[in-house]
Amino acid sequence: MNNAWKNLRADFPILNQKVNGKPLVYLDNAATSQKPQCVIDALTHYYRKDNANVHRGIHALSLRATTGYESARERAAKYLNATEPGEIVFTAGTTDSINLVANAWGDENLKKSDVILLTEMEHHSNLVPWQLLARRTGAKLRYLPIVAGDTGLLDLAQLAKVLTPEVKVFAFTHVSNTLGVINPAAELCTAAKKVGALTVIDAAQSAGHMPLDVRALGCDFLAVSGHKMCGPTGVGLLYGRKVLLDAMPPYRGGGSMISNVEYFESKWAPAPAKFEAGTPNIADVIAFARAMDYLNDLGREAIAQHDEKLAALAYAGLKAEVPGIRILGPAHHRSGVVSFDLKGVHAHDVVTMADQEGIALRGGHHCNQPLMKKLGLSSTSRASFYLYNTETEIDRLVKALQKISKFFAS
Amino acid sequence: MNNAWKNLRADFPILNQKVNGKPLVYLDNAATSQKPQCVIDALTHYYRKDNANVHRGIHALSLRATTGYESARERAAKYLNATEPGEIVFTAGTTDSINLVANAWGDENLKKSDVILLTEMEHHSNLVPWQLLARRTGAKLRYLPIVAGDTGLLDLAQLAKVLTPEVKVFAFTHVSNTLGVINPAAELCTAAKKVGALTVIDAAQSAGHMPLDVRALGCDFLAVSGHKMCGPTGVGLLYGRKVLLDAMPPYRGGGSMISNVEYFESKWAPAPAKFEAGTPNIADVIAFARAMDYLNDLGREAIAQHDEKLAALAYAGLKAEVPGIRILGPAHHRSGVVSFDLKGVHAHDVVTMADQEGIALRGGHHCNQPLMKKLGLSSTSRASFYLYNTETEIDRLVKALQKISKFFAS
Amino acid sequence: MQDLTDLYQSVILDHNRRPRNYKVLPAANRVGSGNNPMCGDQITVYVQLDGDRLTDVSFQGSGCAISQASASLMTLNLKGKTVAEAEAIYANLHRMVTTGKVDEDNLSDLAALAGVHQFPARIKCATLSWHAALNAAKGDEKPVTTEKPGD
Amino acid sequence: MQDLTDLYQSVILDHNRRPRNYKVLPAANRVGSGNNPMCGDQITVYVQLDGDRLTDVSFQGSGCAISQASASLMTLNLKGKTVAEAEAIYANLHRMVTTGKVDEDNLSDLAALAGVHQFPARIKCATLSWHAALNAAKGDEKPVTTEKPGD
Ligand SMILES: Cc1ncc(COP(=O)(O)O)c(C=O)c1O
Ligand SMILES: Cc1ncc(COP(=O)(O)O)c(C=O)c1O
Repeated sequence: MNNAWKNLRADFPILNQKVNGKPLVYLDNAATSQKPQCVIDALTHYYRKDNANVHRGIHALSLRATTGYESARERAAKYLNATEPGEIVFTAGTTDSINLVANAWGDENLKKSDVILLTEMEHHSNLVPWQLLARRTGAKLRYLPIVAGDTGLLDLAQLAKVLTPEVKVFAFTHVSNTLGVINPAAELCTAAKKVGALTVIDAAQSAGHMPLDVRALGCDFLAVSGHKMCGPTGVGLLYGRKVLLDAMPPYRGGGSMISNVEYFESKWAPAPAKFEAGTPNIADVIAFARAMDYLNDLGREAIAQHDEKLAALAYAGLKAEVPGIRILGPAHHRSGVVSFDLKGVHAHDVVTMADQEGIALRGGHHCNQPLMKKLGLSSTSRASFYLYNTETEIDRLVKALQKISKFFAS
Repeated sequence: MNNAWKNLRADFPILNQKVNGKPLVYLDNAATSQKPQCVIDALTHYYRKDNANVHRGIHALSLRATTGYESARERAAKYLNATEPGEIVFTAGTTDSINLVANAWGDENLKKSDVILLTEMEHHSNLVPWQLLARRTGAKLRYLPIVAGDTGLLDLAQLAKVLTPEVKVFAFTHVSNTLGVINPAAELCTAAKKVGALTVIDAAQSAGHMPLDVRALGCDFLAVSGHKMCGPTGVGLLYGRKVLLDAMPPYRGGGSMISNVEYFESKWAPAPAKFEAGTPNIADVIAFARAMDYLNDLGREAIAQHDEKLAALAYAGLKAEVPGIRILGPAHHRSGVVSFDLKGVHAHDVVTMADQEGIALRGGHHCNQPLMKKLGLSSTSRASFYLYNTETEIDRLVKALQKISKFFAS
Repeated sequence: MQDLTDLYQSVILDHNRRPRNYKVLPAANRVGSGNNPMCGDQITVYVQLDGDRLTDVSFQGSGCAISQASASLMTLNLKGKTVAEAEAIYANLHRMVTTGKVDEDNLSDLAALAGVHQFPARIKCATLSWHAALNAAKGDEKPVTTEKPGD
Repeated sequence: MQDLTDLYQSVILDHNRRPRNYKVLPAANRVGSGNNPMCGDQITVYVQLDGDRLTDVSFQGSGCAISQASASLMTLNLKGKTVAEAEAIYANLHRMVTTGKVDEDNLSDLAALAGVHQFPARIKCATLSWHAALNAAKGDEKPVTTEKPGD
């Protein structure tokens, strides 16, 4: 871990507060991450110095805004090792990115006899858009199952059976927001390529947590949310291979995505502009790029190791110290997401009690309703870690859960 | 004008800077407005104190974020005099809002024999989504023309001829971003209602500039961008009458817009959640509401009067002092948008020269290509005013244009 | 965890552990259901309506201690009441869980839910079953969801 | 307006006012077009290609002074050149308008465009016609647009 890690908690002003009289322990990072002061500063600097609309202006502020916006695209392309900035489309987040693919690519390319392959652990954001697409086109949905039990690993033995030549697109999550499972994304992409299926990776839970290289992964599309990786809310991106983006029809209509408009027909701008209709989220895109710089400075491999270490500690601590706990996901090689069920205590009660201890957890179905049902649960409690969490905080988590389990057992 | 107007320029830190050695005169407000410090503070406060994902959380931060987010919806509903907060859908901006209607309402309700009525002065954002819808459904596009000449007023004498019973939706801009024309929105809504057509108002240029009451207007939908009314980039809203929103299918699929998800089918949440898939733009929504409060404090009637006064000054000054100028739009009762063509000087040259004087203008087609063509122009220069602009700045504009016209004439 | 004993009073813990009338009601002529899509709570309420009187009430479902206890307490409190009386009881409960004010004139075991008002996120949990029951009794068997504005 | 005289040198103003070779070229066997969708500039370039030599070049269109003058100067500079020579001239021009560095060994009237580098927003204006011409000469008659990454 390099110097950027020293005093890292001081970079996050929000952490310095008490909740219900106790120092805040923020363990709801899979829902959204906190923001370092440098990202907040990028926003205020933009609004205090440079704010103007982009692209269509040539006055000084507009040039600064445009330069900032396009520099963000270049940095995002580097962050993911894309071939060129033109492969980065800025969106409102992962959900928006996946809907973009399902709409612009999907409607044009899918027909009744085609199959959309998903996995059983998909977030609603990587599930509902494909259901809607299936309804529009008549294509069929199919699922790669998870193995029986609580590890939640994909059942790769089934892959050849479900990944048949009718599969035109295989959309899967890189990291599960409920199970903490890290899927073998490169392997899945290679398999998909063999049957001619495009791949869409939901990287909402991985983009801010580990090194990510779209060319090494070999994916066709990849969706990211800024707010889960130290960036602001309301911004994200879609990576798409340039030839695919070029061939796709537009997503939404409006300003900036056109090359020529007449009253009765229009021509589209080349990608990525074609997919960025209207005034973009300029300030947040610029701050999002600042967040990527921040993560690069810390080192993404170091972040991954930090997450994994905390997850292992939490897994072991909870298992050993909390009677009646059922922990989902694999014991090893997992991301910083630990979901669990406390026998006889509903997740909402767990979360409310933890909140009294200053600990922010999430309880519910985590936008994973079908997976919950499959696991025989209606909800779980979830602790999820990020770069500013500490071993002391894991201790407090384990102690709080001991207390909660005792309270309800008494 | 009340006390809030005193020292108002000090509320906008960005105005206190020099561009090319001259004090900045920001006259590109129709593209985007500047932000008062209170709006910037709303963002930093949120990220430094309250940031968490909304709705799905019950820990302290998540409750604060949710309360802030839903309070913004209530204030937005009041701002527009909607019947209830549930009529406000937060979007990424006007373009996103109009696409929402064209997609969710349009695909479900339009057929081949139907007509979509627009006006000849629509922004690409209120034109291209309808072209795409027409292509998908086979419905026909039709245009209410503007009168001949440069006033750009709608030719209301033609209204009865184009607003026939085949018209299922009439989408028009409240204020033109190129002509400065203020359309008689209530009158157009009444006429549309008579033939059973729904109305969609593009309020991008009016929502921050004048009192706006959706019930008095009698519209069915109304689209707004935050960034043009002192709010942050990346956020806007769609007002929709509740019965219409309730009946519409969803727009995008994902988290939060569902009530129940299974692997092969899902049920939708009620409006407005149904249209807000994924993590919303929480921080910007909260700051957007702060911007609305700010505008309310100044008084929206006072803002309208201020804009109109500056526009009248600019119109008269440019006409009197600048040889060879052709000013678009009506001479009176106009918004703070003044577009003009300087004979023999291309708009880009005008803007570059004005920028040397510290004056930010916009040059181009202003996302109004077909209108430009109709007026026999390929581009215009545009000065657009807002609450922080002053009479002195109008003087500087007029002087700069005298200079530019001289430079090119010499 | 002091405040928590306000929220999780022993009455609540007891009803959560041993919910009363947790069953299908064979004689039910009205069924209501409710869900909280954000956390996965689900509840089905069975009502035997005789004229405008709820002669019996039961429930089944899953949810947090507050929602389970509230549903359980509800079955006891609504049994035998007219629809109008049931609505009045709910109005009192709603006031109590949103303001914390207990109606001293109408004290009942429902007062155990007064602590909910300190936990705004949990108000929905306390009211879900009541919405489902009252809607069913009034003939609206559409599922209720906590996503509707207002609770 | 000092810097402006760098940008709008008299050569530029002159070519803007009286663009050379502003016409359709009847003998053209290649036509290229370009547009800048963000401001509405449009240009059509006519090339008469003989083997790999541009024996004549003309243009028509509308745009700012920079784009008009650049197109006009281009017609004079490319006439009679081979495609390879034309590309070399453009490479020099591109370097000049992006860096401001004038190639002293190859001075020409194109040096009047050197001031453009101080106005990054205007680089597109100076290069649009050249892209259209070179693409056409190389057989790619797809319209060029300034929206493509790189200029
Ligand atoms: C009249 C009008 N409609 C729509 C828009 C589009 O707004 P946005 O770019 O914020 O989506 C604009 C502004 O660009 C506008 O002026
Ligand atoms: C795996 C996964 N996919 C998609 C999403 C959706 O991201 P967003 O809500 O930012 O669009 C999330 C987060 O909620 C997630 O965890």
